[in-house]
Amino acid sequence: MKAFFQSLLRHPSGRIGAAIVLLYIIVALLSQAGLTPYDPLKQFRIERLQGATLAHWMGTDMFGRDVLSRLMIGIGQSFLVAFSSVGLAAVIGTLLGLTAAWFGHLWDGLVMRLMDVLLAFPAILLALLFIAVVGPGTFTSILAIAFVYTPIFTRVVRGPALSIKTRDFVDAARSFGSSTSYILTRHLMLNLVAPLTVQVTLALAWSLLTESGLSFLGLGTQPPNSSLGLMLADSVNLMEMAPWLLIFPALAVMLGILGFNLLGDALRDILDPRMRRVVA
Amino acid sequence: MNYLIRRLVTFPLVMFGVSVLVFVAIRLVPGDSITAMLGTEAGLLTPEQRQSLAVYFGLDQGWFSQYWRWLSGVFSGNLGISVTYGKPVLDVILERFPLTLELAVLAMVIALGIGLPLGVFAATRNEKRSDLAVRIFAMIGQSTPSFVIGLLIIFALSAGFGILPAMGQFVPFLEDPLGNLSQLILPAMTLGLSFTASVTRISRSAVLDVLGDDYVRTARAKGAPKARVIWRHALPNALIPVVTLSGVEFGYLLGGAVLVEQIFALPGLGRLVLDAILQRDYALVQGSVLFVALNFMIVNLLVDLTYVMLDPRIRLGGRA
Amino acid sequence: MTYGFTRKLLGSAAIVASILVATAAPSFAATLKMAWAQDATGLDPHKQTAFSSIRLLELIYEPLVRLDADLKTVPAIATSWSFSEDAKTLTFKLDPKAKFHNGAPVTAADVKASFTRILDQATGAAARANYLSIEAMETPDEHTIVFKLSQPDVPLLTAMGSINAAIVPASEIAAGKIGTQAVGSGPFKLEKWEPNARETLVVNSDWAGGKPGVDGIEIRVLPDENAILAALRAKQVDFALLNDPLVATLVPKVAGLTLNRKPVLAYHVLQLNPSRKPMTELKVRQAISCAIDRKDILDTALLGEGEVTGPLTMPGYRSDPSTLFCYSRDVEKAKKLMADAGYAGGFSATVIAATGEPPTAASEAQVIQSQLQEIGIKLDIKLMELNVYVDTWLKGDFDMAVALNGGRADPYSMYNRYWTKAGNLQKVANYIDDDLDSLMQKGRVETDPAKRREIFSAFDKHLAEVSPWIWLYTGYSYTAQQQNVQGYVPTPDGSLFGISKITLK
Amino acid sequence: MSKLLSVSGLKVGFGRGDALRPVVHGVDFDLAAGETLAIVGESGSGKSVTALSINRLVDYGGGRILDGRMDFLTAGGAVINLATASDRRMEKIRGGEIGMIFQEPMTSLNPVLTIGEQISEAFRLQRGLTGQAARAATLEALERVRIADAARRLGYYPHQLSGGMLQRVMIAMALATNPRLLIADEPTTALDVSVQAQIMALLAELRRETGTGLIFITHDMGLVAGIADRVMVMKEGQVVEQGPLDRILDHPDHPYTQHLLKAVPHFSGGRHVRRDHRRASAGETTPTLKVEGMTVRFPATAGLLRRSIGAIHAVESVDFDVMPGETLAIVGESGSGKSTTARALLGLVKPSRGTFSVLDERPANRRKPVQMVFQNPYASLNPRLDVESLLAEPVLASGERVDAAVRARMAALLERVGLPANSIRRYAHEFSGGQRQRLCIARALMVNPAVLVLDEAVSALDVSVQAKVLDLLIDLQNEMKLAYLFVSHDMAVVERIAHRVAVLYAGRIVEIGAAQAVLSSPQHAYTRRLIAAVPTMERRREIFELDTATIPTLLRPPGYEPPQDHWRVCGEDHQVRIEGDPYKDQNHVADARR
Repeated sequence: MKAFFQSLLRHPSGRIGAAIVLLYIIVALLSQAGLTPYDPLKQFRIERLQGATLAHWMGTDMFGRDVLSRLMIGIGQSFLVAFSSVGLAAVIGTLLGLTAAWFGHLWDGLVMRLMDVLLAFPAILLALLFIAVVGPGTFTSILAIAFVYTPIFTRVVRGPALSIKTRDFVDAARSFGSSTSYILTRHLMLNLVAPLTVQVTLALAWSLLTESGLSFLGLGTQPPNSSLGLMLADSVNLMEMAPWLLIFPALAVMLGILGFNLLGDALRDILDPRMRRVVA
Repeated sequence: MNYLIRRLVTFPLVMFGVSVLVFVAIRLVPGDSITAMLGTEAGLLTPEQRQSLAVYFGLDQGWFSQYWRWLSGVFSGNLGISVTYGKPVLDVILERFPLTLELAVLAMVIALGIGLPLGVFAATRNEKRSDLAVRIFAMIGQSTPSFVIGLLIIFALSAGFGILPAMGQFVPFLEDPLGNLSQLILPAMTLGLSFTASVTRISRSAVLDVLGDDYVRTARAKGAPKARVIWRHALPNALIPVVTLSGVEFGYLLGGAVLVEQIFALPGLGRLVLDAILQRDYALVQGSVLFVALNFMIVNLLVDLTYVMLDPRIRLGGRA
Repeated sequence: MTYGFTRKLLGSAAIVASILVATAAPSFAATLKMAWAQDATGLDPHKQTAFSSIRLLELIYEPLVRLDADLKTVPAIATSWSFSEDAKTLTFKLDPKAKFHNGAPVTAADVKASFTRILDQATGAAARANYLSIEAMETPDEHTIVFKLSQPDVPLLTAMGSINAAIVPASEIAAGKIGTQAVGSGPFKLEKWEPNARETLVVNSDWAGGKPGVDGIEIRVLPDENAILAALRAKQVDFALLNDPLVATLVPKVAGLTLNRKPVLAYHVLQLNPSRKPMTELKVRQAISCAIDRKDILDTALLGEGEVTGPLTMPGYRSDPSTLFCYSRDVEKAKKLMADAGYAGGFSATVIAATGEPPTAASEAQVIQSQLQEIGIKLDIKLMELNVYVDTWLKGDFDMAVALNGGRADPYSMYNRYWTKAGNLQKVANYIDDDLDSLMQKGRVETDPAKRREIFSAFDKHLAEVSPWIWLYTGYSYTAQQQNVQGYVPTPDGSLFGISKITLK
Repeated sequence: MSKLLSVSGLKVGFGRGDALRPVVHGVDFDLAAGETLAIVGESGSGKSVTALSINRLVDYGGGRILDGRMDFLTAGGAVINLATASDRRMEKIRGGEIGMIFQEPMTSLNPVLTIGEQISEAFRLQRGLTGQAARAATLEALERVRIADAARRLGYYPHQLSGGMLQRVMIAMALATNPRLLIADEPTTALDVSVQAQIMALLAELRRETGTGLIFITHDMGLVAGIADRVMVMKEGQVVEQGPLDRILDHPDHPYTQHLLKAVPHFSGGRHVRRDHRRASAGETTPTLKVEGMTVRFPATAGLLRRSIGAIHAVESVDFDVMPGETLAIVGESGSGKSTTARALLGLVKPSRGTFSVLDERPANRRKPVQMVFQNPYASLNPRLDVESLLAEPVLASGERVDAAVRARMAALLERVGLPANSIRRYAHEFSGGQRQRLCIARALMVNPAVLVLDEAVSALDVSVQAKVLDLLIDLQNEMKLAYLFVSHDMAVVERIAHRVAVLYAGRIVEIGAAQAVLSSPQHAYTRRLIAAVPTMERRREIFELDTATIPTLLRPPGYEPPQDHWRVCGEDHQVRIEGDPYKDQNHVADARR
């Protein structure tokens, strides 16, 4: 693993990407531990809608809450939603993709058709259905985003799994009489780590985008806590009066996504220069 | 050829899946057409009034018979009547579809028009400064939420220059090409920008892969100049991953880009679905979602067709 | 066929097209270019209740009477009207010049047919509750209509001013084309309607109320109000209806735009649920009322765009807020009340609000949450999509709810649904006591305006006292217009009827 | 003779700045017009890089010519230094004056363009021919490389042709404009023996016809003997020896050249056969492995409804047995069904009919008595697992736990196959090809099997590494009394390791018997043709006979049953098939030239 980190740091975009993501994770952890300049929920209504000042580096919002603290909590919330939704989608997607590739025929056809149905289904209605049935809140946005990404992960796993299945070392394992679960976990899974990690980083970038889209339509994170998407959505109507409410969250979202994309690119080059060819 | 027919067989299966999912989904969501129309005033309805409205909206039947009647209608092309538009669902959809179609096509043209040459350019200048510059641009493009770009464009144009594309209604291309383009070019750019970034990245890595293949070396051994090697030999083989990505993205775009349509106030398919949901216009929701799903499947089929066209190995199968 | 109305609706497409053919397109000397964010959801005046639908239908249909800028009843189709001494019969004299868009004169028979339709359960007209007192209708001659009432019903006259009591041609009712064919007697005719996209209205040149200043109106639906502001800046729109104070307050900053701001009857309220512990305790409700700083919410969530108000919001009956219970914040008193009620440690509850309806709902909820926190009440905010919210609201399935409820010109017709024993929305209010019910019934039958004002001011005070709900403030209705638009007079019920007086320079 | 090409002090390196890796350290040689120089060496010797430097293709592979001159006599008479020529100038020379063919024909042609387009491109680039003129020239070029009914083949795509056919197309393309120099970089390594013979014959003949200079790169001394005028031996980027063919082959003076000629396996028509195991008469000991009537058929379907149109009869009622400590080699070309037979024994392919039994005195728990070693060492070891888990897998698969005894066995086996003790913690990518194959052998022996199936186990390795691995296998066999089933297409390797040989053609054994008998006096026509095609040191400047036999189709109509088979016994342990012989009913015709 040490060699992995060294090559990551040597890779030009890897360095920047890893730095940004690390910074975000630290900020997220700090905010969860409550170490923000102000209490993100505390409303100093007399000082509302102030631009950047010494007291409030990023100014205050319409309730007089400190934008910097809300940004930190927002990053924590957006990351929580991003990591859990992408994680959920990755687990389910891998399970489906792997079994579809390994057992093939009927099960493969069924899984892929189900994925077609999910992909063909407008994400907005899916999100609305979840939010309406399960009720609004962070957990629902996680479910909604996970539901949208599961088909993508299934395909990203199924492609390489199909090609690894034909490799000699899988035949060798079958010739020893290794159990299917052994082959699936040790042989197929381990060799899927590379394309999966790359897809996870890219999906994390995408989930930040989707979360902000959902919040813009009012289907995402619930006030008074904040996520990057919600802060963006709320800032829209105040764009002319308080531009900083739009600028800082927008920059934060862009930087976050940039970090994930750079990291994803670097991982792709480092982990599997060859595997890229295999990815369907 | 039979590869295609086998694909077509899966169509009804998927469409059936989508139809069941949308039928159940919209009914599971609390609040029915009556509350959507009357809002809090619905509380004033007496039981008889509520029953007569239920008949008007067709909510009185059990789910199964509603589904069965709607499905049998679908086969004969009658997707039912939209309550809010007072018109057959199919007419409403076909009225809104040209805008979304044109927006999707324009966005794709922009994305492929800029993304592909840029990607190829970056691949040939591998690891030089210009390659890095292109990749950073691509990264920025992909990192900005489309609705932020849209809002900034509108704000800049209207506040800065006081000019703005005609908003609200769709100016068909045939009637007034200039008006149409001025209306759609900005939303298409907003949609296209992030996709341009992914096309650039995918085509760059695809071309890089292909340049390492043996037949490119053979082409050079034949004395083929640099440009010919790229455009005649490398690009056709590098197109396949780009086609895959464009297919999936085009399928999404055909479903209507809700956010961009909302900001630029364009009556497209995306907003049609959203408004139909908000107004609990069941027939319209089911019809439009089915239409979007059909589009998605057709686009997937087109992508497979282009595979077959691009790659003779798939078209002709094994050894002659 | 499940969709019983298929035949009827199928016909509509043809008809809408036929309108196009029928009215040869006159050359538009001046067309008013308008924009709003929410589009009408239907054309049937008796059935539609949404604000956005009523704004459109006010221009096409006409009720018997209308309310002017200070909510006084003024003639519309009827030129004069009078109550009998025992206030049990109400007679209207119709304007002989009044004609429908299809040329047919408006007769008493049409009025009778319209009200029969409203009262018929099969129509499903939500506003039927306001006209239950009509027992019989007589048409002595073509231009006189007499309503026989089961009991004196003063509010009926103001209720006659609502579009839900619009007069439609009897022939159209018979043909069953009300919901699809917009044949009214109002200042404008509906030429073309693309729902959620665009409406085109043409002037009704032989309108009884005189010729409108413009030849036609082109209304565009721009869902995002920032887009409306941008369209105003780019001079693509002459006149626009705005809903969100955050956007409206930007209009005056733009050269060439003027903002019309008019207080409306609709009231912002924090509805408590007295059927749920601990809101069953009067002291707890009063503590909440005292802990809420209404001006602070108004200033923060609506940027001060509104006026603090008691339950009654119409000019005639509005009480001075300072005379109402705990209308100036008193946290100490609130804490004492909480302690007396045995909730010194506070409690936790959820508050529901609809996203975007009104646009300021989420902000109001957050300010309320921060204010109630000071007396130990921990609020969890649940934002819901509008229809999910309405469904939950109608079931009364909430601890608290941030709401914007519609106001009426008459106190009785405004609150009889909540605060009378037989009110249809009792299961939403979840509170009734004898004083409220008796005051309401007295107010209904009292014909003398001075006495009526006394009854309802007592009603106002009592409601604020028992505070089943915490009344906050009334907002403004906003319209923005370019320099070349003149003659528009806004009205408190947010009606756009004033457009009929607009002229374009 | 005027010198066509003279290379002096050629140095080539990869990478930039401090990461520069020199690969060719100063190479000097000359080539006269019409002369053939063979460059011999193992992988990593720099022979391919030297070839790719001549027409500067190395520049595109990340390499750079560091030093040295390459004077080339162009058609116009001018001599230019290829090392420093401009890109534009090189584009004219490449294809126009220097043609090149590569090792992997299957991937060296653009999959999305037809054969016709790719050949006519050469004409259009160098001679400006277009339309009908280019088409005619292309047809003529195809005929010249003996491709039957060329007109129809023009429209074919690369994936529709066999390896041998594709290499012919490559040759046609390279010689399209009669270049003065042709560089062939291991053109036949990926091909079957008989196809290899045809390509060599074609090259020899075209060289005579066009008088082009030829630089032939290979690692197989047999091929060098067949075609070269001069030989240059390279090792680790340097020329160890060069000179005329006969001097180098008969009196090599550099130890590495001697090693290449002696230690490395060379086919000698059965003289160097193993003699360390007399086949005891069948009665005495029961065979470890007995295969009776083994048949493998794959259902073939076509059309939309996957209608069955018969079956591919990959393996047709094959019988043989292997005694403990004995090696049976199964020989055949690609498509003969030899790998399918091997994989059937491992359960990787389900046999349609026939049985096989394994006599196994060892304790019969769930352990698999038959183990397999695969061809490609790089693909048969999971890159993500360390050596310990690789070796542990068969043990775990048979349900046993990895305990101290198992770990001790691992260490012993690693040491026995000649791998360093500390390799237990390392990963597959840290070993060379030869070491990886030893690892596979150790893994197979973990559960001390009775039979070891070796599917082309050494053909992916360098020749000298091949020799060492074969010796290891032989020692292990004698030490552990293992029965080997050795599948191969390489006659030299078979001669070195096999006690008995079975020749497989189109899924059926056509000849079986003791190695000495079968290899020195082959009875069956196919075996004779196979052995004749093997290049040997003795047959120098061989004029190979062109034969365009195509590989038979194994597709049989539904319900097809092969005729009853009869054998002619022609030796103590040597039988030849006479009845039900797939080779006879195959209408192969020797190509009648002109």
